[in-house]
Amino acid sequence: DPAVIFDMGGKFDKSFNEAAYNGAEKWKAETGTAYKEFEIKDNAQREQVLRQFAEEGVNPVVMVGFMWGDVLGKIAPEYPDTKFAIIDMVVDAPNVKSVVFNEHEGSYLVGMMAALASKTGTVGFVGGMDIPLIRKFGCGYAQGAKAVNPDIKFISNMTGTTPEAWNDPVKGAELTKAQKAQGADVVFAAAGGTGMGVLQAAKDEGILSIGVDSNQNYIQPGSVLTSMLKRVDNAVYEALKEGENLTPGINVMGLANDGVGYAMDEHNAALVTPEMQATVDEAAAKIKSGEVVVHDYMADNTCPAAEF
Amino acid sequence: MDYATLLQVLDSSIRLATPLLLACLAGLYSERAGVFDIGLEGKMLIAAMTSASVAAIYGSVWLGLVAGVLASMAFALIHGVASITFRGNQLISGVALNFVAAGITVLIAQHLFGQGGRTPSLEGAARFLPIDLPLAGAFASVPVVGTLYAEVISGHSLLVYAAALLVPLTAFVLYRTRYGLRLRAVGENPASVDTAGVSVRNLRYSAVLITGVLCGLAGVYLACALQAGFGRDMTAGRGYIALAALIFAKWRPWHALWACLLFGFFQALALRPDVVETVTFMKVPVPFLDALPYMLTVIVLAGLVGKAIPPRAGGEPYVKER
Amino acid sequence: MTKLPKWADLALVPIISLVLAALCAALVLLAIGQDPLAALAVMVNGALGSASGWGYTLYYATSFIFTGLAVTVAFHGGLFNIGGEGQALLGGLGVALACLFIPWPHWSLALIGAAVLGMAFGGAWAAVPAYLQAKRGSHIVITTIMFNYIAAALMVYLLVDFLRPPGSMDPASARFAAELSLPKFHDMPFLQDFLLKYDPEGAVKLTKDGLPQYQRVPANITFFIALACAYLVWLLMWHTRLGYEIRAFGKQEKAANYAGISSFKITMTAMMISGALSGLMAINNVMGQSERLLQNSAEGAGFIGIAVALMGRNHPVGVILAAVLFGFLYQGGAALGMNTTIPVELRTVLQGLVILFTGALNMMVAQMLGWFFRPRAQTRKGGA
Amino acid sequence: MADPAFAIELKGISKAFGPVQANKDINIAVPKGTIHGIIGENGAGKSTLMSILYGFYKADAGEIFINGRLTAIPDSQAAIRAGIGMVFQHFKLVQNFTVLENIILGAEDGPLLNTSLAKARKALADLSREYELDVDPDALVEDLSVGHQQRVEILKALYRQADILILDEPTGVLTPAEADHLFRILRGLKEQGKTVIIITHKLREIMEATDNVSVMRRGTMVGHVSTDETSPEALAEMMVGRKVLLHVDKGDAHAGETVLKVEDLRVRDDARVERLKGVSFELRAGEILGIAGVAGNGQSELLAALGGIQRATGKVTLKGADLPLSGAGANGRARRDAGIGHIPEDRQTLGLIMDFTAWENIAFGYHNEPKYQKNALVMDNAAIRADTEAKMATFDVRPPIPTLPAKSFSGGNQQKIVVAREMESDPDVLLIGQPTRGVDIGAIEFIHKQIIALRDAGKAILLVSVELDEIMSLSDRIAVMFDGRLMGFRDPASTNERELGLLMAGITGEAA
Ligand SMILES: Nc1ncnc2c1ncn2[C@@H]1O[C@H](COP(=O)(O)OP(=O)(O)OP(=O)(O)O)[C@@H](O)[C@H]1O
Ligand SMILES: Nc1ncnc2c1ncn2[C@@H]1O[C@H](COP(=O)(O)OP(=O)(O)OP(=O)(O)O)[C@@H](O)[C@H]1O
Ligand SMILES: [Mg+2]
Ligand SMILES: [Mg+2]
Repeated sequence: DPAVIFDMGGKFDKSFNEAAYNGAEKWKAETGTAYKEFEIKDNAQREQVLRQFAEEGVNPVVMVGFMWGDVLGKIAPEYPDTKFAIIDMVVDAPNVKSVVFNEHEGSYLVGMMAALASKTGTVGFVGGMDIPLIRKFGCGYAQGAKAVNPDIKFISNMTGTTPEAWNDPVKGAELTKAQKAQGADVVFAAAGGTGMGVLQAAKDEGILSIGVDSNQNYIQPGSVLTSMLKRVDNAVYEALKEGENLTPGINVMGLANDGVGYAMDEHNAALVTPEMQATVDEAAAKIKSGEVVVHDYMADNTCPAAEF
Repeated sequence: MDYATLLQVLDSSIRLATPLLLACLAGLYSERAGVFDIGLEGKMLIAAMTSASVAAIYGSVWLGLVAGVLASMAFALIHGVASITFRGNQLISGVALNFVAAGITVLIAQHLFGQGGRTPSLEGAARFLPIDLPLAGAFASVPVVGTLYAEVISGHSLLVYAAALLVPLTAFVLYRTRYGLRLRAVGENPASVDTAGVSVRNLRYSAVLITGVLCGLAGVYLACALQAGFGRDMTAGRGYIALAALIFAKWRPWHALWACLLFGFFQALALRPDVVETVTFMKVPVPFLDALPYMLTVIVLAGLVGKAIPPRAGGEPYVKER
Repeated sequence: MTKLPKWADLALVPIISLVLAALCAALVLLAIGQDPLAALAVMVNGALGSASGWGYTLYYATSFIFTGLAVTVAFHGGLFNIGGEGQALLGGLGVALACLFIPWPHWSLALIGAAVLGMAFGGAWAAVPAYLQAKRGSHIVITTIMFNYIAAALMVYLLVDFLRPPGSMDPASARFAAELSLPKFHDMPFLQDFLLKYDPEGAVKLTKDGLPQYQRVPANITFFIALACAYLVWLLMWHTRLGYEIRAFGKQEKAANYAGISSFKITMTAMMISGALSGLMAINNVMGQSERLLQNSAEGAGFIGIAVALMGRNHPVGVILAAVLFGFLYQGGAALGMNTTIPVELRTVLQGLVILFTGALNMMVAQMLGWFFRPRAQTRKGGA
Repeated sequence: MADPAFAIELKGISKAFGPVQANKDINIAVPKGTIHGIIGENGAGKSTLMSILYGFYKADAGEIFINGRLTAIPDSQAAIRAGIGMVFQHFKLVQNFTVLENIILGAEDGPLLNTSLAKARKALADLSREYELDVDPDALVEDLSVGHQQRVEILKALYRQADILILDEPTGVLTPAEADHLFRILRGLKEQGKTVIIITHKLREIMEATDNVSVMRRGTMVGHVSTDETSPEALAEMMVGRKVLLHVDKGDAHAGETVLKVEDLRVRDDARVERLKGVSFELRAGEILGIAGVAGNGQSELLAALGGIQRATGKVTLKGADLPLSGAGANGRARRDAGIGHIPEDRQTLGLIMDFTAWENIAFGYHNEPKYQKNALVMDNAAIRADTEAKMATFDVRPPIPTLPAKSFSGGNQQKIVVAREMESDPDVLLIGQPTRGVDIGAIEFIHKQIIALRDAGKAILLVSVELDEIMSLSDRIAVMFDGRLMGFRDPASTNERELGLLMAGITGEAA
């Protein structure tokens, strides 16, 4: 049997972990096979759960979140017969598949969308935990917005510097209100559970928001402009499908291989005009073809379009 | 910092001060009656979860409010039984109930909704929405005062105004009514109340239950007004800060209002590192801002309050016969 | 109220409290549609049923012995130290600094150095609320709670801005040098025999080199240090002048001055010993288990120390027993998370209920028992 | 059955506090319109009996008749309804309330205070005038003198229209003049047909003020007599159960050199109020200096300052060496090291740790003594236990079990533990506060003998007591304390209770 292990936000965070959960459920529905799962609650459990699954003969073990990196690096060599997949982090071991995403590309697209929808010429970004990964989102977003409107004002706030920042809707809401007060009328939440507060506050304040990871358009219909999709679900689904034959190595998922994208559905149909969609799709094509290169913050820890 | 930003921060301060104020007044009743209650936090939490759950299921925030208050009162009653009837240690009882609340809220919410201990987002009638005070629109164009009224005073949910009204109400009850006189007496010298032929037990239970009601309102406000739903540990230490505010206020209602507004203001600032940065001209680490309300609490307790003498019989069970 | 015999007071009351807490938890489980007996079975099996389960149970118990002793020492001094969590976090910082920045020649020396620094940091963190209580009368319960939050923020700041290795996103320090790794139970002669791995046929599993394989567990040499600390605390409290003064002060603060006991000195020393014990916990979780400093490294052990101390009647022997019990709850709770749909928060509920029944409703339990222990003669005319 | 001529009739009242049988099958009848005295040793159960009558405690068995009618008194409200008012030994006032608020507490007229306060203010003015009970209705109780606080308590009862007034040891805190005033008031009440029950230890007061007396001993009612038909000696005998020697045998003092010299000693309390206003005296080896005075005139502060537990200013020298009065050197331990022993007034909060065992208490304050240490780190608990057994034998502590917690001993035996500890430590100077408070007559004789023996062994003794008899019979010199000052020294042989009583009221000989 395979197993999926979620990180602290829990599998119902409506965002990152939930995407992984959806991927696993899809695999389960298709194959009719059960999988083991575990939600981490304290750090001592990380080693314990990896060991326990490996000892029980679970294969492969799929885990989501960069926080697993360190422990996996230590455990993987001890269980050479078990295959591991880790999402959002690179772990260099012969039995580990590392899946990372080009979040900056997807963020670029929703950044364009934000700039196109903004009437005030100000767009906001609410990040979760202040780590390079989240700055990567923000930087892509800012680049996309500037690509549409070079004079656009970009406001960015991070929720915190710890994993609690993934789950602080009150602060998410207050930051959104503050950004609105500074003129923002579209706010992109790349903040896990904190995003719930962002989306809620945007709705309450009558401005637009952008969801993240999963398709969050349905959460506040008519107020969520779109969602930056990070297909963690696909990554988990693929890993489970490969099963014991999981191919080790680094797997980068970007626009080109549908690893990231933006969401359109009935909930935001009224908000996105065909022209907007056309502009964004055109940019997407250029990125895929390599004509446009979006700067990756994590490549050099700098951002040409914004300061953090 | 420009005026608009200030208004925004003040607006946010009021929102964040409200749960503190409700909890602080809650603590005031209990502690004035001589029952210390460190379990404000837990009561808020259970009320938040219950109200959000009921509101989510039945789509009515009013049902949620009733349920939340009842849940909080149930916890208050346990505290009462432990500390009044069985003369247990009031601090320990409070700490214990905080633990129970922290765990049980997640268990129940997970059981009901299967969303990792969260409730679904509340919408429409399941939530207290901001209400505009009369003439807010008309005043909005008046500079300074008008905008202050429109932006900061107006546009909060009903519970914010209820909390504000509770301040004069509490002051009135405490200082102008028979009940208030007895309540203050029982916290100072329960034997005086007892020999005057009034039941110490009943008075204390009533106070503890009022504490339950007010903590319930605080929890309901958090889950159904400030936010749209319950999330684990969403009270985030507000119960303790409310206690500190109570000490700061030296157990007096009006002072409690000012203390809570101050703490609310610091919480609002912690959410706005950008503002702090522009005001102080330096980059203040976010963890420092996060810790600011707590540090302020310590500073207040250590230095600013002067000697805060709690109700004299506070924390001690009333024992007639050993 | 009838006075209970000593054994009933010491053994029966905690056990009945525990049973009541368990019954309440069972009700909660029933209410959320779970089978309490099945849950209990999973917990027992997960925490005690296997060698590695024991290894985790004792690992958690080790931490809880430290924090339980910490609460105990302060409690005897009449001080309710809720700040164990923050003190343990700071202790973790001390341990991490010792392990990261000093090139120790051997783990044993590193352990001593880390222990000293951990105790110093934990003690120092407790000293501030103690000082404020002694000099300014700030309520120690509230200040220690505040210091937990402040400690958490401080740790984030230090981890993120200073200790985090470049390129890492985890708010965690670098790994300590491998040589500093403490001996775990599976590394220790004799003990490791309990941790042998067997294949399905019942034969001992061997490595490629033909050596037996052992279950790897986090329980480590610190467990014995914790036991030693329990002994030292017992010695301190009941056989030294300082312990005598702490207890006298805790029982009757007013009388202390009469005996020449300085309230300032006792408040400070009792709290600093308490903080040092909490800080010392970090050699178990930080040095012994994670081998790097994580954010939130104490993971609630500081709070559990309160329950452990209450349950253990503020006596080191009781603390050890209660710590093992809570280690069981903790590991059993984790097993619930892994094998059932019951959320791990059940263990928080259990913890709260245990504190409630042992610490606040103990009179109720004693009263109930009183009916049983009532002298016969009185029982007869009891109706009158 | 009951006679309506009795305001109060109690039949078969029993009450136990855990193992303590405070009242055993008590019967008492109080005729209407009389002043009825109740006397008995400490712990005889007087307060308990009255508290039952007032509904503060519930009796385990027995019946209460008020004006001939069987009345259930489950709580104080019922007692108040039945026309009973009580002034407790320890006042039941809310310190930070005004007099008026205290008066109406529990007797308010409606849910709002305004009307109640207005009504009470008027009623209070009438009552004050009628009974000469002057108090400022708006003063905070904590600012009032003890005597005035007592007036508030009496007014509280009268405001509730009490017909039966119970006073529990009302004169313990009053000067003789204040006491006389109180008795005038009580006689006034009697004339109006009210019934008064008064508990007191002072036989003189019983003889002067009451119509009938009931005597209690160890929880039982020993008997009732009409005051006209008895004498102090007879009452004392009833109280104790045997003939009592009302004076102590002692030889002449052989006072030696000055051991302790106190000059201009001053103490301020937490509220910065000066409680000791410049006290000077000398204490010589082999003499007992008795300090008389009404409680609350600074005796506590004097003992506390000399004992090192309260900060003071001035100059104190012990055998020529200065004693620090504040800072690090001013604590009980430093004083003990210097040779000052201290039997504190309040054994239960200062002298003993009630939850500690007897042997732990024997070491209390002496826990740093070398003889109690096994080595540099560890105490020698076995040695302390052995020492305790020896001391318990010498001082006849019962039961002689060192492992029993202090709270399980009776008051007298608790006191003996403290006395044993402090006397056996062989101090040069012994400070003694209220040595026989709450102690039964047998123990009193014993403790008195020990004090005399210590004096004869050449120790210097400072004795503070509110019991004039005790001061008169033990002291070699007497000083009266009033308002934080010593009112001059007297020779016990040439003074009398009247003179001392005047001094206690602050009236010096010439003025009287
Ligand atoms: N609340 C109580 N709980 C337990 N025991 C009590 C209580 N009150 C009194 N006692 C005990 O009951 C006995 C009688 O006490 P009571 O106060 O009635 O004596 P008393 O005659 O008024 O003495 P005193 O002259 O000291 O006032 C004593 O042994 C006392 O210790
Ligand atoms: N000037 C004053 N102002 C206010 N209260 C006073 C004053 N004088 C005396 N009191 C009251 O008298 C109480 C007893 O005072 P103090 O401690 O000085 O007594 P004491 O003479 O040493 O005797 P004892 O120890 O027997 O009470 C105080 O707690 C206080 O309530
Ligand atoms: Mg009495
Ligand atoms: Mg005094």
